[in-house]
Amino acid sequence: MTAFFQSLGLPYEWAWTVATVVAIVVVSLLVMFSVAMVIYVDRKVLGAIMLRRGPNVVGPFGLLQSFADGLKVFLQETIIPSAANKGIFLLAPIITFTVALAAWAVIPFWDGGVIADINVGLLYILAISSMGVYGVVMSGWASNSKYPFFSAMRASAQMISYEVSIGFVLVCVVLFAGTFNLSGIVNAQQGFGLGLINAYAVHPLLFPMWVVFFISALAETARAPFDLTEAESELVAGYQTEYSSMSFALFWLGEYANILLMCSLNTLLFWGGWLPPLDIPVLYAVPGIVWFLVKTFIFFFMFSWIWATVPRYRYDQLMRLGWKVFLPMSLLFVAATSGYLMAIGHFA
Amino acid sequence: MDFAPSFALVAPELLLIGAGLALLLVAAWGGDKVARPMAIAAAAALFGAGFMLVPGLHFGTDGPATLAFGGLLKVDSFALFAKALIYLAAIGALMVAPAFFTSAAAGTERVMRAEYPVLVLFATVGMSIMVSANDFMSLYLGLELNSLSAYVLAAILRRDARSGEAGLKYFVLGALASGILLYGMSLLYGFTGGTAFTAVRAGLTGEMGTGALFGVIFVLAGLAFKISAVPFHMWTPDVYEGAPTPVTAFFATAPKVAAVALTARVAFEVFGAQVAAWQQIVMFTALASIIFGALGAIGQENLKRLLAYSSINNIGFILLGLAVANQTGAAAMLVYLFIYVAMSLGSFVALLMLRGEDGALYETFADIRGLSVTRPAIAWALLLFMFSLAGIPPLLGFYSKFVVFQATVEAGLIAFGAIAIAASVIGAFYYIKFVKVMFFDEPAGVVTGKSETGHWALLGLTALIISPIGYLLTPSLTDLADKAAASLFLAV
Amino acid sequence: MIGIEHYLTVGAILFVLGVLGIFLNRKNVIVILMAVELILLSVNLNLVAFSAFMQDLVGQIFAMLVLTVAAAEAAIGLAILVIYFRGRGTIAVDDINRMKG
Amino acid sequence: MIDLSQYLPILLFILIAFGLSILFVVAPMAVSRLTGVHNPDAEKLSEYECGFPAFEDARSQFDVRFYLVAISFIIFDLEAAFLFPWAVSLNETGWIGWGGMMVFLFILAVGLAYEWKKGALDWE
Amino acid sequence: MEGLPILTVMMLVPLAGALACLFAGANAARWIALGATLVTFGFGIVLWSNYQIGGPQWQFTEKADLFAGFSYALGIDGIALLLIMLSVFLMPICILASWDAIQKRVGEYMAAFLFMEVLMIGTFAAQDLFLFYVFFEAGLIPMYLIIGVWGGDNRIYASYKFFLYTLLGSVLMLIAMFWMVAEAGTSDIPTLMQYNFPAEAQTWLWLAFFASFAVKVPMWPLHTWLPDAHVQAPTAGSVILAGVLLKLGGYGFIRFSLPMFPDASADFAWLVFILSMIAVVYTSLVALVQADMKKLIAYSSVAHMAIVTVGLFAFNVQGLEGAMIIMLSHGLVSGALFLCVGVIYDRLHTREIARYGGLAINMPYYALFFLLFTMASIGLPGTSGFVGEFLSLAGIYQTSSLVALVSTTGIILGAAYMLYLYRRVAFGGQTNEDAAAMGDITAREWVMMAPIAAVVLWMGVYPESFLAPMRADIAVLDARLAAAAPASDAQLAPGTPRAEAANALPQHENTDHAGAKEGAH
Repeated sequence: MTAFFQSLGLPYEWAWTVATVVAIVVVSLLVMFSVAMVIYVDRKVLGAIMLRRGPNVVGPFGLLQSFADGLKVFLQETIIPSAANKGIFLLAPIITFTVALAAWAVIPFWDGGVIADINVGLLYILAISSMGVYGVVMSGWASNSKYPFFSAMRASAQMISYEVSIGFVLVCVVLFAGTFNLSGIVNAQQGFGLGLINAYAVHPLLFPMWVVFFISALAETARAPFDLTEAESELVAGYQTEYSSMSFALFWLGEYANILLMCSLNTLLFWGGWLPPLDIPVLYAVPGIVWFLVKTFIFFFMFSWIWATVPRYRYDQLMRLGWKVFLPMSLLFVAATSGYLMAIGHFA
Repeated sequence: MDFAPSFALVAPELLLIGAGLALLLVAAWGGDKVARPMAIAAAAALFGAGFMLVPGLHFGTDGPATLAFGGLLKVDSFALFAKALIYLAAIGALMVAPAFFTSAAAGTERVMRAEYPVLVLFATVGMSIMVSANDFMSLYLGLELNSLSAYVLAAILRRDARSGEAGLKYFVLGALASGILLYGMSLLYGFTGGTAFTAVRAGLTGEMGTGALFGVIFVLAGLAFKISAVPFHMWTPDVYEGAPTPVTAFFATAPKVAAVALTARVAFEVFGAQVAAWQQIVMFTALASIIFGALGAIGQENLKRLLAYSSINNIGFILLGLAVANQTGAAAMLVYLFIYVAMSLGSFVALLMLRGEDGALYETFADIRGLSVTRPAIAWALLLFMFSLAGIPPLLGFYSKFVVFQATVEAGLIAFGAIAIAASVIGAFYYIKFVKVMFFDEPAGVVTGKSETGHWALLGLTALIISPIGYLLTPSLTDLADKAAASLFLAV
Repeated sequence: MIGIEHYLTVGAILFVLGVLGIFLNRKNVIVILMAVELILLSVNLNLVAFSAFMQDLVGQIFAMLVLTVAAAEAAIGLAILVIYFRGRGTIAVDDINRMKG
Repeated sequence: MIDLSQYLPILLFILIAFGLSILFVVAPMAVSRLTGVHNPDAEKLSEYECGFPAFEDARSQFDVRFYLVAISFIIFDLEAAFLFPWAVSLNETGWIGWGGMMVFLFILAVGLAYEWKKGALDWE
Repeated sequence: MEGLPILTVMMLVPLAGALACLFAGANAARWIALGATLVTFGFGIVLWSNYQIGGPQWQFTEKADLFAGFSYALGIDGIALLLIMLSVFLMPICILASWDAIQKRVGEYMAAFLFMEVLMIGTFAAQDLFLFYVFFEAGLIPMYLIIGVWGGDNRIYASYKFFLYTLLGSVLMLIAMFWMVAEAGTSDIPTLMQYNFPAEAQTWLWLAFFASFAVKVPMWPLHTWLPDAHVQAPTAGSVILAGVLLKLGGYGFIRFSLPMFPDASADFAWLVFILSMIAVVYTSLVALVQADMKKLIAYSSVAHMAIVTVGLFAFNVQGLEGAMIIMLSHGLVSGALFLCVGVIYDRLHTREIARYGGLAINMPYYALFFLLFTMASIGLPGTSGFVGEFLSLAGIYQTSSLVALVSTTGIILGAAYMLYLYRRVAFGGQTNEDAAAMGDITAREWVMMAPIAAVVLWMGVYPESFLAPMRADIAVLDARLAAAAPASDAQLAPGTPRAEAANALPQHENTDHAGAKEGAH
């Protein structure tokens, strides 16, 4: 794209800047648009499994439902509770949404289709998604109300608990790929499975890790069955209870952006990213981004499916799963994977 | 890279770490019931580790063969000497603990926590690394391993408000000290281009820039905190008073040895080219510690607090040896350290033995009035310790001051030595107050509690060491200290 | 262009802030813990800046070490604070005065 | 010097995302003032409760187990921080690097075992 | 006697006794202590009888190298011999004096005394600078305990004062010792006594040693610990304090300050003189108004010791000999006087002079002994006090007639306060019934008093027995001092010797002069 703007007569620096900014805006808008669409999908899937119709009024098949909701909250009054810490109260949704968007900076949509192809992309994702906890904690604290406060405590404990296992899982992947660069990880998966399958998840050492990662992703994004942070019967609407208008919507947007991010990470880390499922030349005719989007969408569908079918965990079960199952397991797999790779001379 | 020699050099530490980890699991599964056997096992491990030091100590060791892990650690005679002392002090702290924790003195819990021996072991490993550090990184690692264990030890009586407060104070000021030290290290790293002692030393030769000077000052200030030298001593009395007495006994001995040894090593091996820059500071600190340690102790009613000031005072004398900045001074410092450990451990054991029938601890002057009538053996032992701390011959405490002052005068710092020795008389004032209360006053409380054999053994041993009979030790002690000091000055 | 001195200045400011935070703070012990972390942060900044400036990896390794220790320190500090709070029911700095002399 | 220029797009992205977020928060407030729907009253601004005013400060004491989780997280997350550079440099450090890390992991595993046995991981 | 390390044995006997006493019962401890001190005294007699007058300067030497550059070196000259004899002679008497008076913690008490004896012998016999210091300083511990545990009502203040004063003085001396050893390269006292330290260093060294010895002697104004300590200590403690410990200061001057720093000694002689003169007059006057017997004797000690220091710094043979004899005499006499006080204190438990009176009536033998010791203290010819004071004053007269004049007033005042004391105690009416009812001295008290009385008379009548062993050593010291001796103001105009001189012996002019002065009296 830089070349395109250069051809318009801009010097390189300017052309680069303009191109980057355009790309960023495009990605941001696409993410937001996708969020609107997956919310619709979510509701549709839920409706279908519950044998209801789901949204079907606004637009054809109810396709514009999310946009209508968005417009509604946009025009709502922003209520800031009198007991709240105003600055932090307003900052919380901003941070949540900012980090949810910013994480997309290193996601490769196709080969080379990435805004910042940094060598430690995976670390960047980890770091930026850890920041999400701040939004949650700040909102709960600043609301100065009981339910948001409890919810925020729970949410942060839950998020950091599963982040630990996610970290170890990522180490396993990195051991195989030998790089933190997401594109590099994807490329390393080409023909990984017997020279045929473009996916890490087929390896007996990595498949369990993928399962761990997938479940941890559910917990990390507080999706059902781990949506204890907004267990309506106990905590009303969780840490967003006191929010209204667009501030509320930002949490919503951020949450779904994170879900999408997790889905795309599933794709990138374990299922070959933009690569076709099988390493067959003919499949490469399909553009990489299509594969990427399809795979991501499949994972999102699984998220919805689980939401609709699996009952909610108790909090103690949630913590037990994270600390007593996933943590030791992933720790063990780090040792096993590295030992295995050393033994087969992977690093020689 | 062949690591076998390195592992051989750090074998004592490996043993201790292994024992610590094993005991940690024992603690988890066995619970507090097994605390006593665990303490014995930990002491055995320390004893074993100490035994490994014997050949090196005996023959003396220095030079490149003592470098482990590419120069991160340096296991020379100096380190071995300090380690031996640290292990002995730690064994002492383990021996006296069970009786204390299971008595009423430990508040409502009356149980020895199984973590105690583990923490002592880990703290000891930390100190072990500290004294053999040859790189700022290993220095920091050892220091923190020791400090972190020590913070927890101070607060180990969970139901006791004083213990919690001691832990908190120790933690806050300890962390601040680490921060200051670390900031100094970061500056030294930047301005000399390395963290290895040799590299920093090389970078400090010649004219010293402002940045490096700041680094030196910050590092020294941080170390002064750790050895509780004036003006960074304010935490000591509170921590000593609040911490459980066996822990206080530990704090007063082993970490002091480690921090002093570390300070000496840093001063000579790292700042050896800039003696003029630190000698004045150390001299000032030494004098201030002697004077303020002595003045602060006057008027104290709590014995642990008093002993805390006494330790500040003693640190002053130890720093006197450092201020001399030559090999004789360093050797004198080590001799002093050894004797100090014996005296201080003995005093705390004696304190621990002063208990009522219900086991409640006596720790103020009012409690020990007329002790010479009720518990003559303990009173006589304390008398020996106190006169020894005051430096009255023929007790061994005199010898420790003797060597330090001898070194001071031989180096020509006569006025300095004269002020210091005159200030030591202030210290004598409160040491003899101990004797006064125990021997001259009428008996007040009934001190009838029984004492454990282990306590008696430790008390007897330390009393024997500091009694005139202890002079029999001095030839070999001097020999070891000389070897250790020589290895320290090999680099200079 | 940002040079080494800028990093050092920021580091020094952070360090001073941390030290002041410990000594001037009279309200809450948690603030002291944060001040300690601030000091360690300033150290890390120095180390990494020097490391990058000198093209020498040792500083970054040291920074990792400091990070770890800082974490352990925070963990233990919090634990002690909890114990203290249980005993006293307050974490105000001015109330840490059971022992004076 | 490490080439930091590849991080420039990230910086730009964060700035733009931040700007967007602020816009999303501020714009509705402005709009609601302009359209006149902004008319708060005391009831509306009170915090959410079950029908009557709150009895106590919302930021009351909370369970110490949250601290335990936080502390455990710090430790194990940092462990991961050591694993990352190790994972990409195993080809250079070889078996020694591997063995060293296994020792490190073993020590942490002992810690985990202790924590587990002591009940720090229970949420009952 | 060859081969037997007699000095070590003399120290080991009481040391063994001390350890035995610690674990023995009350009565057993008394007998053990008495036995140990008598055995030591017996060894002391052997020591004296084997001492070769005119033999080598240092006899009975033992030497074993220790560590940190100092050694276990013992050995005595005549001066040390006599002071050791004084110590071992007084010791059994002290034990006897405590026989009934001490009833609590007898074992520990006896142990402290025996330990004290070890240290005193060690101090006088040490031939190594640091060994001397160890013995010198270690005496603080038993003495602190003796005063503190078995002392009077105000014992705690007194014991603190004693301890801290003495300690402060001696630590400064320790620093000086370090410097000397570093400079001279040896800690051997005989060597150091011949070593010429640089003049400017001598000044500082002398002051450091002075700090220690001036407290010990004690010199005005550092004497204030002494009345307190004496008054509060038990009788035997006072005897040891006055009899032996004060002599450590004088011994220190004669062994260290004078021979090692002759130039500084000469320079500072004026200081010693001024302080001594003040001490003589001031403390004598103070003694005059005391109502407490022990305090009176304590102040008299200060006055007497001032005459010792004056004699020492006279820089001539008479002065030195006189000082030594006063030290010995004062050791006996003041000890005996404290015993006298102890005798009646044991009966009436008060030291207030006014409570007694007319004791000569009901306690005639007591009054006799008391009289003898009072006279000895005053310096009546025929008693030991006379010899020392006369020699000492004769010596100082050669150096400064003014100092001699002022010092002599001390003798007159001494007579005043001692006779006043005696009059009030032994003569006059028996105002108090309980005092009048006291019985005369017992057999035990006889055994304590009689030997002292005998020695006092012996020394007064035939001082040569005591002067002879020291003569050579004093001569050596005098020779060492000769170069530095300050200018004398006694404008000695040597007369023309008469051909028909009564004594045909070749004489010094000094002796002549002294004789003339005696005639003038």
